[in-house]
Amino acid sequence: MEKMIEVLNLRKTFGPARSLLRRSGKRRQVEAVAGASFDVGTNEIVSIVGESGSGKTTLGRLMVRLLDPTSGEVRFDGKNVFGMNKTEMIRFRRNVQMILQDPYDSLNPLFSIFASVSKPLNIFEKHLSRREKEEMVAEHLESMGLKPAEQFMHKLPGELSGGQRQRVSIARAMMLKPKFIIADEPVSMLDVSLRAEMLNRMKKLSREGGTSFLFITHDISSAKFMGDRMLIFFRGRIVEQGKTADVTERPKHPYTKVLIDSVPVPDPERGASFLNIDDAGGSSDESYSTSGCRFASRCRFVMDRCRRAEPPMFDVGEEHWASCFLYG
Amino acid sequence: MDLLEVSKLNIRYRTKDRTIHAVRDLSISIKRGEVVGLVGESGCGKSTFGMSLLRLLPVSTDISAKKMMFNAGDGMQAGGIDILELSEKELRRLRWKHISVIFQGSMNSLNPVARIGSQFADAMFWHGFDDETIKNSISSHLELVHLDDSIRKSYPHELSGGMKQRVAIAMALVCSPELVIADEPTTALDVVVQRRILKLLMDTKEKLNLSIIFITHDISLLASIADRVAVMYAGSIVEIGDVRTLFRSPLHPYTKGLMSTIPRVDERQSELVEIHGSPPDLSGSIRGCPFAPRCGIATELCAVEMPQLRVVEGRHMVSCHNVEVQDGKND
Amino acid sequence: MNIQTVSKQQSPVSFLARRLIRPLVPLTHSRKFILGASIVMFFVALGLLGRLIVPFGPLAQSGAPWSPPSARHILGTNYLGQDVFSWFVIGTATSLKVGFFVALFSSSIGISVGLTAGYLGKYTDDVLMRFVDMLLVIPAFPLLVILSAYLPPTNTSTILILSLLSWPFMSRVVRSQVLTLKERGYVAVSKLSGAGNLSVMFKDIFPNMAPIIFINMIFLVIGAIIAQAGLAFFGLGNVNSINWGTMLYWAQVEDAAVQSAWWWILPPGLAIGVLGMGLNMLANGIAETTLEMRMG
Amino acid sequence: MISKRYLLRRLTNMAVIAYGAITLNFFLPRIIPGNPVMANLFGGGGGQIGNPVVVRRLTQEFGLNNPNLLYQYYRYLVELVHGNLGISFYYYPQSVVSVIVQRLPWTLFLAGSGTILAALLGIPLGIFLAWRKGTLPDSLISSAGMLISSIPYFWIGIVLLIFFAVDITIFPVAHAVSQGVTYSSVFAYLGDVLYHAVLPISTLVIALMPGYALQMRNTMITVMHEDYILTAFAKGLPNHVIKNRYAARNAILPVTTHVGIALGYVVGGALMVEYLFAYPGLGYTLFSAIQSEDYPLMQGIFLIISLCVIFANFIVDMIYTLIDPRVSLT
Repeated sequence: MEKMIEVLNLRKTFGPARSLLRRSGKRRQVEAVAGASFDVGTNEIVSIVGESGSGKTTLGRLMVRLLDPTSGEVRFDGKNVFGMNKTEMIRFRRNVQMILQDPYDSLNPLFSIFASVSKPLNIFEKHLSRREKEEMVAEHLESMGLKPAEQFMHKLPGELSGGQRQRVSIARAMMLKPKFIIADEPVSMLDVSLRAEMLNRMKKLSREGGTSFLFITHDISSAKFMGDRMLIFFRGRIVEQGKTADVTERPKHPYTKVLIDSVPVPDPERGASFLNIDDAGGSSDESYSTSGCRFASRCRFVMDRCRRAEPPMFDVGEEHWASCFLYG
Repeated sequence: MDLLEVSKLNIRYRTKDRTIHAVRDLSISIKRGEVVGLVGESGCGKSTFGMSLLRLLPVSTDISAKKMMFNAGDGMQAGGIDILELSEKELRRLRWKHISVIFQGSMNSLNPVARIGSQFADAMFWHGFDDETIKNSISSHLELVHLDDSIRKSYPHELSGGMKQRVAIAMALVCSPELVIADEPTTALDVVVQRRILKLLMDTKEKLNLSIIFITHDISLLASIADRVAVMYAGSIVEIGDVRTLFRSPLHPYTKGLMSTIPRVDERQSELVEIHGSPPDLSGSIRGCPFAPRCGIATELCAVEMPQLRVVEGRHMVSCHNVEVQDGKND
Repeated sequence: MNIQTVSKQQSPVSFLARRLIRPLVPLTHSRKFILGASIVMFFVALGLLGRLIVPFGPLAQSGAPWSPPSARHILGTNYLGQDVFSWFVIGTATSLKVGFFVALFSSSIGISVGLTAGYLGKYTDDVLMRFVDMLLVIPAFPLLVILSAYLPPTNTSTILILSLLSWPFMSRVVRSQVLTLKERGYVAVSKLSGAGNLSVMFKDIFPNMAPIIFINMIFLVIGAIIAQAGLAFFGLGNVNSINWGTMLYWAQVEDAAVQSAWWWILPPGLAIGVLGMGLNMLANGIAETTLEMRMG
Repeated sequence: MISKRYLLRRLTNMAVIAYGAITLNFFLPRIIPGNPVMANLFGGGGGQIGNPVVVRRLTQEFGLNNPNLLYQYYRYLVELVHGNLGISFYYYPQSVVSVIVQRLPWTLFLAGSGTILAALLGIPLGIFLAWRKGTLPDSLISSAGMLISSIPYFWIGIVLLIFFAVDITIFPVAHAVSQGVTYSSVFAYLGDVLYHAVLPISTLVIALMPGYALQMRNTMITVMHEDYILTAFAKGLPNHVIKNRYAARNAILPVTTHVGIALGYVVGGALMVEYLFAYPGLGYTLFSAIQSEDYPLMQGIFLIISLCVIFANFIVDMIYTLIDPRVSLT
């Protein structure tokens, strides 16, 4: 498969603000992304699953260059995004878009829906007349289920519900028919009854429009529904990756197993056993090791070597890798 | 006698320019030692109902019910007490001692400038426990949630999210209440932590023979913890029944929708089942079934007549015109 | 059902209405805002119409010295037999002018410093904010006194030094707003839509802090009027200019308190208080309304 | 407890600001262009302004005849380290420092007791108002508070003077102690001091209290929306416990910071009040220094007042860290 976007050994460290006059209170440096490498192919949906604080949002923001990395590269069409000149950057912005988590935060409260959605047109399609822009905006809003579009275009975001705002955000991201979209927890703040529709729509948009998706989520179930492939992220590192079916049905990394076992199953017969799964290796819920394998302190299969060195990616199946010494 | 009996509860919020009818004709009763799951989407009135049991609603709220009886055992009036009739002073005695809460986002429910121990202690002190009992109870309750006793000297900001959640659970139990309202207690947590907290809550419940009202938006959670499940929509219960019955044979279209709309990790789905539309505006009066505009099987009757909660079989009740029930008897 | 009719071609007037007037509509629901605005408008009107409504020239000797309020002199006369009401009305304009210009100049400085510090960050931010911290801690009044003593006693000097010393708080506020708003989702979205840094700054970030800037400008107006009165009281600045501060200065110099000439002392002080209350209400009204709008 | 690292950081912070004030004090008279007084005194001209003997000594000690600004700065710092701020023109032959040392305690007494009393009265008032948010007493008192907090300090003083010292003469019009009296005991002296301080301190308290009360009220109303307050109600705690131990205890933190920031204003107010009541503190001295164009004294007063306020801010900072458990750790 042709590579749409390629991430090479990407690192991002948030440190104490180093400055002449003031010292930040926190001394410890936090390695939000600790050397991630993967790629997303043309017309492919890749899901990233990680708990809060795992660095998955930072990863997404690095990939669209809202942040600059400490080291590493993101390549789009073979070119390093962080070394792009102005014209290349314009082309990148046109082709790579992002959908954010919080629908209440992602639209400027002072701008009408039309102004927000048409913004990319004002910058990349200057030649269009206002009428043409209105038609395009209307078309995109309606394709997201905001019908009739005229009713929404001149409203302010404050007059819309969360679900409607998220539709607007997706319409905006799709405006220029980008080749690649990163969706960062796009449904986690929406009501349950809205989620299914949004996930279906995004999946359909991707399949029909040939757009590649990176779907970032904490919920392995929706990651499974959306993605062709899946990456499991733990504390800044990819611990397992492979085809969605392989990872969810034959998980290899102990963390992935715990994660899958912890998803509540809507079945009372299996419910009781769900609570009684023994995963206890570590003492605290949120602890992680700072040297060696980061999951070591929580892992029930922990070995001496896990604490000494960081495990590399081991091949555990067809296009399936896990970063765990159990397989090395 | 059931621990809690609520009948025809109505709650209205008055705001500057409109009145929101948040809970509509809600009836439910809860047995001793029973875990009732209350599931619904944001704005369906589930939290409002929870808070109403402690009368912890804003001043500008109208609350009325045919019956709202709490039948605690010893120390309380024989024949139960009517929660709506209580004076300020009696309410204070009811709160925490008999009904306590684990809050939604309990991360913020701890006073940031007081030590954990003193936050336990003041809850107990004002309910008349003596110093010795207070001291022992704090230790035993911290142990109950697998926390070290030294935590009593810590401030909330020194604990992790999961630890604070445990503290919130322990604190809710420290006065040995009969009923605990758990309002989305795991929503802010990661799945792994969530499962451990749920396990903890259930173990404690067994030990102390608690009744729990577990409020959540995630119906699949309830499969493993609830004895009974009530589904709320637009301020009313649309279906209620034993957990097995409800998950095996849900009858209300909304319940069915909630169950099949969730992505599954243990199944392959090519497309998710959608529930179209959005919940009605609760500031107006609703004609007919509130779910009718979103319902796939709605008939003309649904648009004009509000269905009543009817018994299907045993404790299984549903409010839908299009569900065949054994007898047409109203609740 | 509320169906909006949409004209395909918007006129510039309706564009202005949307962008400028519409966000202001909720303010009219705030009782505090309306009351505060009425008080402020009253004083502004008094200042603008001053020359037209005063019965006497403020410097003309129009009655006996120290006369208490009467039909002819509704606020009595001062030690020279000048009409206090005329002084008061004419003084309103000068006091408002000082307040207005100081708010304008110092917020220009404050906004520029705040935007620079917040946007550039790093060392620029460190150095600027350390300087701002220092100015915030150092007591302003003695500094004002010294600067006034060195500068020629004119209203312009007073406006100048007040502007030079009043901006630090504004710059703090603007900086922290920039830091908060920079992290907002719609700023990220704007960048993703291809907007450049300057466009993000002035189209997305700046308009969203307009209410807070405006509220702080209101506080600057109050502060400047009070500070000017304080300087005048010390005999600094132009004591021959007619304003609320110099009214109190001359009342003090001529021992109006000993004469129990309350009609000379009460109006300027109360006026500052009432105007201050009006401005405060205006600010509170804006703050509460924007907060309500944010919360939905 | 406060960690050493944190203490060190706050101390450094204070030192940096103090150094800034010292440097500002040096540059102030030198950066204002075209001022004839400055040209005379700091340009090495010598002559018309001030006592010629004094000018000559100042010129010598502070290197004023050397056109090199850096050298002048160096001399300024050296003399400052030796506690020399120059000589007063007006109080010649007293040095600026000796004049200030006599007057400073009176200012500290006024400003200090004014701040403390206003805070002690204003904060409980704020708690009272917040608890009754939206009621008639709240709206009335809050509006009155906004009105009073916008009125200049000295105007309040004048009104008090008219009422309590002129119309009904129960308090003295001026001075810190009675003139030409010998005291039978220390207590008699202290009593006289307090008697003279009633009106000036009342002026400060009336002027300051509304600010503290409103600040406390508004912060507490914000705090009342926090989850832990709801929890406190759910726990069935008595109202006074929720009000004091939960709401007020948390609201007092930002108010403490506000008290620190407001110190500069308080001192400014105290200066004006001193002048009004002919109280022998730095404010009154500053006024006479302006009248007699005593520039060294003016500069000295500015510097000392600034250093006092900077130090007081540090103290408030330390108090804050003691009452907020979240700070001491960082």
